[in-house]
Order: sequence, then C-alpha cells, then structure tokens
Amino acid sequence: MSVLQTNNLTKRFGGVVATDAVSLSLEQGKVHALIGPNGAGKTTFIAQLAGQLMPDAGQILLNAKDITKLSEPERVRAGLTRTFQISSLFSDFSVLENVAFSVQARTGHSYRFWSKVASNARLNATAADLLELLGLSEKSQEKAAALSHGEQRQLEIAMALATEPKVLMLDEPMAGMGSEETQRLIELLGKLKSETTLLLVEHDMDAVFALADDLSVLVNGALIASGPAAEVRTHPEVISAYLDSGT
Amino acid sequence: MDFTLVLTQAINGLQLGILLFLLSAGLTLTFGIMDLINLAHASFYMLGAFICAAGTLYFDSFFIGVAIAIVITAVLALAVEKLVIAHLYVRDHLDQLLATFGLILIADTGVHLIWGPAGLAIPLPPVLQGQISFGELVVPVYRLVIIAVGLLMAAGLYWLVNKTRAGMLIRAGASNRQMLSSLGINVQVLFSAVFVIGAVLAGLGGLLIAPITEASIGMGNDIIITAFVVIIIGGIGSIKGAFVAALIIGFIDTFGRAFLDTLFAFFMSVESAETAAPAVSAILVYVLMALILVWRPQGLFPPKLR
Amino acid sequence: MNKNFLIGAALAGLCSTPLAAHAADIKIGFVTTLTTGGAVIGNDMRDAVNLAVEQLDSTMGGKSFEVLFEDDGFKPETGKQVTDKLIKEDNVDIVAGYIWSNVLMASYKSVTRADKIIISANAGPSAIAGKLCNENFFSTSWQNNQTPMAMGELLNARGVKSLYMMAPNYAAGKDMVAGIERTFKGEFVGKDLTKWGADAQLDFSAELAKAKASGADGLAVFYPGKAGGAFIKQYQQAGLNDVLPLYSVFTIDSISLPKLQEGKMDGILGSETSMFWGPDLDVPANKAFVASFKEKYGRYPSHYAAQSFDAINLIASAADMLDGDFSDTDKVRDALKKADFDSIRGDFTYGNNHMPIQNFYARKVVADADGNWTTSITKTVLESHQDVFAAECKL
Amino acid sequence: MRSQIFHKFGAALLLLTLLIVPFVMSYFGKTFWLDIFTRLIILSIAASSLSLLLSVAGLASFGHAAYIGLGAYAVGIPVYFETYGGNDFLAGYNGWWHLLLAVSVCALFALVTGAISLRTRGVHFIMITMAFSQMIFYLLVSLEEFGGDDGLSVDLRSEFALLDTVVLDIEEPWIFYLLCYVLLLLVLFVISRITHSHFGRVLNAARQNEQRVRALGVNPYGYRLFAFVLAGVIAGLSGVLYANYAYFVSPGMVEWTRSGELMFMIILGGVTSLFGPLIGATCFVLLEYFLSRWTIFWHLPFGLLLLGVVLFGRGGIVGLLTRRRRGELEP
Repeated sequence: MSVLQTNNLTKRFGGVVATDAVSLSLEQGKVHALIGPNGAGKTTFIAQLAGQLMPDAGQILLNAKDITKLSEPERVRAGLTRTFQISSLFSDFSVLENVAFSVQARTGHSYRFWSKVASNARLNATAADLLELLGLSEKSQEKAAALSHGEQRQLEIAMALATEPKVLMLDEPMAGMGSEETQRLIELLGKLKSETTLLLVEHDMDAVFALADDLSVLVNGALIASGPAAEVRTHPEVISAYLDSGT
Repeated sequence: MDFTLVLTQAINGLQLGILLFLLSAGLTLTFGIMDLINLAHASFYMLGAFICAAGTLYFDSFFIGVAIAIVITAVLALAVEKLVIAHLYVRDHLDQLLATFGLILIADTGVHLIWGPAGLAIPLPPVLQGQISFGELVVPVYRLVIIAVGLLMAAGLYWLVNKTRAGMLIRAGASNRQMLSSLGINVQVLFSAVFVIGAVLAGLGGLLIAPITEASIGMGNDIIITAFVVIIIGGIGSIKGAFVAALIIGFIDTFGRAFLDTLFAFFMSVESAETAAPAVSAILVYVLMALILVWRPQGLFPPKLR
Repeated sequence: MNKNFLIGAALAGLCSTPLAAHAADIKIGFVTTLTTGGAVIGNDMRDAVNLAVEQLDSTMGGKSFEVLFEDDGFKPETGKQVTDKLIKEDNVDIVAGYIWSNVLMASYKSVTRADKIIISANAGPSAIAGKLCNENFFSTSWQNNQTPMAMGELLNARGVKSLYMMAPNYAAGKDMVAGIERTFKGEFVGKDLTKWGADAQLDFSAELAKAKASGADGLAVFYPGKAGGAFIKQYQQAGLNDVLPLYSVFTIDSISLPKLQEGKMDGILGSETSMFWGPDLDVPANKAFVASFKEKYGRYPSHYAAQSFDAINLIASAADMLDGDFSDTDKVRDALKKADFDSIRGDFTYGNNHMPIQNFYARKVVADADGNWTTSITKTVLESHQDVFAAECKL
Repeated sequence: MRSQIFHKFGAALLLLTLLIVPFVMSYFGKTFWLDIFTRLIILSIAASSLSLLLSVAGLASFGHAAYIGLGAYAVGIPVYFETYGGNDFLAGYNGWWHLLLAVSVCALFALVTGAISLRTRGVHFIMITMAFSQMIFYLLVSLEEFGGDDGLSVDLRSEFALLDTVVLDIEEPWIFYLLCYVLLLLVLFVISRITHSHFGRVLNAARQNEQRVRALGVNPYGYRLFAFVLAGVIAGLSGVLYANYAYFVSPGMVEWTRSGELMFMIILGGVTSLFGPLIGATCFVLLEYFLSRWTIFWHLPFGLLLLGVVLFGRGGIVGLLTRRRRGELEP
C-alpha cells in the first residue's frame, strides 16, 4: 500500500525546471532511497514534500489524503517529518532539551504558561529513551553546539523520530559520518522500518544498497527510474547516467 | 484646485524626494552590503551642513564651503568607519542600533560644543538666489539647483553601480555577501569605500538643505527615520528602489501637507480638519510602509537573489 | 574589590558635591532650555538672569540668594522631572523660567502642589490664564493671545483685508492663531498648522506656495526659535517679500536678527511685529537694562531676556517687602501681586489670574545707528490690555 | 551551579537595595530619591516586558513605547473627563477601570499590529513595529481635546479600592512606590514562569532555529503573537503606573527614541538574565541623573558609554559580572 505518493510534482525557478513532473510512490514499511547526482533536485524535491517550498503543479498524497496545500507544520502533524542535510539544531539547548522539545512539539499545543517544562517527567523520559536509542545518553546534558559532527547528525535524527512520523525523510543522514557511526546508523534505520516508512536521500552507496527496498533515480529534476532496488540498479539508463559516473 | 499650485507642490515634493534619496542611498548600500543599520548616517547629514556653513562663513564663499564640507565629511566618515563601524559589521542589528545611536549623541553634543546651540545659517551667493518664472509658475533657483544636483548624483550612482567593476562588486555584495570574500576581494577596502561614499552623499544632502532650513543640531535625526522608511519600501540594498521610494515619499508628504486639510474639510469641520491633517499626513508614510511590507515583504525592488 | 570601592567612592562624590555647594539663604529654581536648538532662547534667558543676579549682588531682602538652572531639553516630561527635582531635592523657594507652554503645563502642578510659587518668564497658555488658573502662578510675560490680538489690531490699522496664517501645531501656536482671529476684521483666506516638537517641520515650501496662491494681502506667522530663521529665509527665497507682506509674532527678535542680517535677508527690513516691549521702549529701567545687557554680552537682549530679568526683579521686590523670608507662601503671593518694582515695560498691574495688564506696541525691523538690525516701536496698539481668559479664572 | 547561586544572591541583594534605599534617602530628607526610584521601577517593568520579546523570543520590537503611551492615556483620558466633564462612559478615577482600559486597548493594538508585523522578519520587523508606534504617536498628537502635542495633566492619581472599604492611597508617594515595587516582583515572577514553561520553550526554540521548529510540526506564529500581546499588556500596565507617577501624559512618551531607550536598558543589563532589564534600567536612570547633574552636555559621556557597552561589554553588566566570577572559579 502506498503511504506517500506524488503525482506529476513540478517546480520551476525562473527558466530552470528543478522538479520535472515527478511521480513517486512510497510503500508502507519500506526504505525508499532517492539517489541522483549533485544538483539533480533531490533537496528541492524533499523541500516540496515537507512543505517548505510550494510546487507549481502536481499533487502530494499522504495515506491517500491530499496534503499539497497543507503548511509545513501541518504536514509534520499529519505524520510526514524530515531531517536536514546540514544539522539543524537548537544550539543553546542541551541535547536532552533538543529532543524533549521535539517530543513536546508532538504532544499537542504548548499554550501552557505556568509549569516548568524542564522538569516535565514525561517529556524528559521519552527524550531520554530516544537518546538511548541513538547512543547519546551520556551527552544528554551537553549543549547541542558542543557535540561532534557525527553526534549532531544523530541528534538530528533523534529529534525527527520524536515526532513519531509515519514517513521520515532523511536528507543525507550519513554525510560526514565515520564508518563506525555509519554502520550503527544503518542498523538503527533497519530496525525503524517496521514502524516508519523511510525516504532516504543518500550519497553513500553502501548504505543505500544495505537499506533500500526501493530505489528512485533523479536526474535534472526528472525521475529516470523507480522500482525495487534490485531492478533499478541494473536499469541501463541508470547505470549510464549515474551509477557509472558516481562510483 | 489651482494647477500652478499643484505644479509648485510637485516641485517641492520632488525636492524633498531628492533630499531623501541622497540620505537613503548610502543607507541602503551600507545596509544591503554590510548588513549594517547605521543611525549615525543622520550625523553626517548634520555635519555636512555645519561644516559647509562654517566654511562658507569663514571664506565668504558657498562653493568653497561645499568643497570643504565634502572633504572633511569624507575624512570623518573614514575615521568613524575605522574606529567604530568596522567592529560592528559582525554584530547583530540591535548592537548596531545602539552603538550608532551613541554616535548620534556624541555628534550632536560635539556640534553643540563647537558651534553653540543656535545652529548656523548659510548665506547663498547671488547666483543661486532669486527665482525663475515659467509663466504662472515661479520657482526659487536654489530649489532647482537641489533637484539638479540630486539627479546628477542619482545618475552618477547609477553609472557607478551598473557600469563599473566596483559597482559590479557592490551589486554582488548586496545580493550575496559571501560571494565577495570568495572572489578574493579586499572586503575591508570595499566596505570603507561604500561607507564613505554614503556618508558624503548624506553630508551633501545636509549642506544642500541647510541654506533653506539652516544647519541645526539634530537636523538629521528627524529625517533619518523617514530615510529608513524609504529604503524599506524601496528594498534594502537597491539604489533604484531608494530613488523611487524617496520620490514617492517626497510627493506623499508634500501633497499630504498641502492638500489634505482641504480634502478633510469636505467631510469634517474646518477646525478638526486643520488639526487632523498634519497628523494624518505624517502617518501616511508609515501606513504606506506597513502596507508594502505586508504586500511585498522585501520591498518594491529587492536586489535579485543569487 | 578595589574596583567596587572606587565606583562607590565616585558615586558618593557625585552625590555630595552639588549638595555641598548650596549655601545661599534663598534659592530660586530656573527651568529653561539649555540643549537642542531651543537653547538659543534659554541661553538668552540665562544671561539676563545672571545679569540681574550680578546687579543685585546676589542679595535680595538682605539675604543671599542663588539661582539654580535646569534644562528642560525642550520636552515637557523632562521639564516636569527637573521641576520635581528643584522642589524635592534642592528645596528651592520659588521656581521661574519656562519658555514653552507645554513644558509649563506639565510642570506647574509639581510646584503648586508643594504650595510654592511658580513664575512664568515666557509661556502664557490660555488654560493657565483661565480655567486652570492658580493662585500660586505669576507671569512676567503675557498671555499667548495678547500679542497676536495686538497683531490683529495692527493688521486692521494697516488696511489688510485678507490674511494667510501659519503657526506650529502646538498650544501656543493655536493660541496665536486664535488671538489674531479675535481682533482681525478682514477675511482669512488660509491657515496652516505645521508639525512641531523634536522633529519640527522646517521646510515650509508647500505652505508658502499655498499662501502665495491664496492671493492674500498679508501673511501672519508665529515661528519662535530656530524655526523663525528657517521660515524667514524661505519667505525671502520664495520672493514673497514684494508680493505678500509679512506680519510676525515672536518670530523676528534680537536672537534671529543678527543671523538674518548675516544671511543678508534684507527682505524683512520694514516688516512688522507686535510685542509688549521693545529694546527701544522709553522706560528708564528698560534703557538701563538694554544698555547693561549690550555692554556685558555685546548684543541686544530679546524679550525672553527682558522677561527673565523682570522675573528675578519681581522676586527681589517681594523679598525686600518680606525681609527675605519666603517661608509663608501666602505672604509671598501677596507681595508678588503688588508688582512693586521697576519693570522693563514700565508700571503694570496684575489681573485676577496674575497675568500682567500692560500695553502692546507695533515694532518695525530697522537698522540701528551702528547698522545692526533691531526693532523699533512705531505705535501703541493696545493700551493696558488684559487677556480675555481672565474672565474664566475664578480667583 | 555556583554562578547560579551567585546570580540569585546578587538579584536578591539588588531587590533588597531597591526596597531600602529610597526610604533611607527619604528619611534623610532626600524625598526626590523616591521619585527617581519610582521611575526606575516603572521603567524596569516596561523593559522586562520587552525582554520577553527581545531576549526570549528574539523579536526586536522597536515600538514598545507605544504601549506605555496607550497605558498612560488610559489613565489620562478618564481622569480628564472626570475632572472637566465630558464622556461619562470613560470618565472615572477608578484605577481598576484604568487598568481594564489599558489592558484591553494594549491587547487589541498588539493583536492587530502583531498579526501583521509577525509576518515579517529581522530588520523589517524592527521597522514595521516602529511604524506602528509612530502611528500611535501621531494619533495622540492629533487628539486635540487631550492636549495634542502638549499632553495632558493628570490631576489626581488612580483610586485602587481593595475590598469595599480600603482604598490604596497612592497619592502618598511611598505607598505608590511599594505598589510599583510589588508589581515589579509580580511581573518578574510571571515572566520567569513563562520563560521556563512549555510556551516559553517554544519561543526560545523559535528564536534559535525557526526552520527546525516548523519542521518539528510547530508553527511559532501563534506563540509569538501571544507573547507579543502579553508583552504589550505588561508594558501597558507600566504606562498606567507612569501616568500616575508623572501626573502627566504626552505623545512624547511614544517617540521612537523611547523605544530605543528600553532596548538600551535591556542590552546594558544583559539579555540573558531575568534581572538584566532591571539592572539596565537602574543604571540608565542613575546615569541620566548623575550625568545630567554634572553637565548639560551629558549626552556626550552617555553616548561614549553606549559605544563602550556595545563594543567592549558583550552580554551587558550581567555578562561582565558572571564572566569575572567564572574567571575566579576556573584559574
């Protein structure tokens, strides 16, 4: 069953077509990898799914519901969350606060003016669990800005997970990570897919082939192939257009 | 309504617009390129007027006064840039507001200490006095001079920004700041140059208006806020925007003052119209800005991104 | 530790120095404008007060006295604050000064609430002469409407049939306009109230164009302080002096004339203004005042200076009557009410609202024997004139 | 932890000083100090309300003085009508009525202008908030019945009836001072609670990284608007107090430089601390007092000081103090 689906999604910047009538479908409980050379329009595509950019034409469906007109926060509340290619954190907050705020964002409105949020046991406990999951427990009291690059990438994912997404879009989660960290993240993401459908934009081909059930290839804003990973990687057009030059 | 009167007011509006443009040009450039909010721009407007007045009275020549004022304003601007402003580029807008407000206080008190509280009058040479008549329409020569000088400066800036290499850098800086350093440009020198040009233009504005209103302490503080409104409406960093917006504001303000009370008198008592009109015409400018910000948050002519 | 100690010592020093200096028996607070463009007027007033102090040899009623100057910064709020300070911290016996109506209106209650006397050396808003009059308030100037009422009479006498008026949009400005409207018999063809205050409008091109187009016989204006100079220049530059004769109140005075002369604004020579006083008013006290002022400061005193000079001498006359004892406000009030001193305007009396009942004159801008521009009295327009608001005052 | 204790200790000391000094000075016959401290407390309330926007939410509102003005006129106009006759509906000396008026007018104005202003960012936000306060300025100038430019005298202070019989006699300066002082404590307490609440955390997060807040499913607009209204209402309260303190209201209270002064107080005190605005306002008022006693050219040293604070004193006075502490703890 398709969880997230786009129909002819199109975005132009002046004369440049950044997203060219892309129709893509994500299956429930699977990891769908989106690959393509630099400048192919992957981040622009993600931004449209997330609602930061509005498409010029086309449709986005989440669980068969049209969300094209929804704002970014509304989409997150509907179950569609993204992470950022460059870690986007709250640098003055502690690691725990970063995640606790993310939990808070999911648990309804925050028009609560009196009780101390820092001592809210429920938020903190959920946040601590997530930090445990990503192996950041020991760092929970440090300022987010003080973390190493790899740790920040992990925190980035922990925050996204805190929103309990139905579909999680990961924009190059492994970028700049060491091989050990990458390995752990691959394991983690593998465990996640039972609960969450993943859209993975990634350059690390080992990670892609280790995780991806389905694979789509984007070149110059257009989808040149999409389907089960095993089929797409042997697609001749894909090999000539991307995999050859890429690896 | 009398057509000659409308025409006269149009010239007055044009003159006010030109003046606002001279003040706004530097403001929009320093803002656009260096991301600097500089309230002290108002002080250069005042200093230009005072130095010109002092020079004119000392040498008994307006033209020598103008020359001296331009040179000294430039030197002062360079000194202020090196001593204070250069440290503010990396700060946030609030720090800049406060520091440059401090500069205003220093400049105002300094002028008071040097020239006393009375302000200085600038006597005009006979060539610039008198009027020219176009049929019914009689216009003081000096107002035409202001307009001419302002248009000349606008044309000069247009040429500088659009036709020279320095202008290319300025435009690049206004739309994408990082690009400058990656091009290997000496950013320090460019910033100083832009700042000094802006300050001299402001000083020129001040010395041009001084023969009409006199040079007085804090004369720039009144108009600087309007100049900010101009650059917001025009789009920060855009010379063209500053020019268009300055003229719009000049006309709105002048026509508001001139005709609003007559207009109001149609639907309220003459008494109330006379007191309401000045307030409403002063508000008009801000209403316009609020509307434009809602309609086009980046102003009328934002510099093109990327 | 050391640093804190130093700061503490410095603060203590700042606290104590000004207080230790106050040793005189009688203290007079004087609130005027010493910063911003308005300081031109304030300095003239301060000079006149200092001249009076010097002539009295810092003694009145056999007691030593001193004048504490405070700057109102051209703002009502600041004026109120410094008035409070004079009353509550410096414990002055009398407060005087006040150029601006709005500063006076904001401040006078601080004085009257403490049951002390306040003397306006310039401002004379209609409210304080009428509805809000107070027994502890005195004036050594005039009620705002009087001078323009004299102007209205002058315009009638000069045969002006249609008039265009311009004034700043604040209390005194409106009072001036109302004053002319009371006495002028011709037609008003236009009126502009321009923006005033810290960001006052100084470019009058739009208004002058309207005035010219109105085809009026005369242009009556009220622009005190720096606005006056700016206005005159534009009036001349617009070439209006041949077309639209200028009649002004509180615009052309000894403060603006030297600068106008320097700026060669000879278009104003011969223009007329109305006033309760003039440097050449033929009263012995005035002759002496103008001569000593000119000797000490090398310029003509303005009416602001004359009124301030009078304020100090009025206080001195009360001190003489009470042997320098200002502790009983009722007695001080009675003494002041007699106005028993040699005023620069000649003898005058106080009305029920403590505004002077006095003459008003027409003055013409002329060059004096040394070639310096000044004004000269040409005729008496109003005799022993009392302001119209006195009737509204319940004292 | 140690520096936090130091911080709390310092704050308590400051609050105690503010409570004691004016009374000691009055005891020695310097009653003017009660005036100075009253003004200082009122400005602290206003600055604290702005710091909720500036420091917590990162919204540099440059028109905050408008609310002080509106609050002040909410006292001035009813008192004027009561004294001189006129509009019977508005007229009255009742302080609760003044407060109700101030709160509703400020909330409404903040709601409308905030809804528009919060669509903009950065310097545009600074300018549009200033534009709205300029509109209030010129509106007040045009209210000729209430004095226009000249402002309006407030003949009597508001009457605050507690229960049925007891009336708080704020004509008595020290009672008025205590009222202001208690309100300051209350405002600081409320702001502190709000800063550390769920709501405050949203504001804080949105200041640091708005993009991420949205990507986590929260639209900060509503929260910011609420904070904007709340800050406006608290500033309106300070306006009510100011009118009572000065016996006078005028459009001058709304000039853009006044909004700038409030910002200066916050930055002088230090943006990271709850007590920063209080420290800043204290220094500001005392500096103004001592410098202006020293010379009429006091703007010169004041301007130099402004420059110095910005160029060398990052983090304001609180920053200077805590930095020094840290230096001592970590040799």
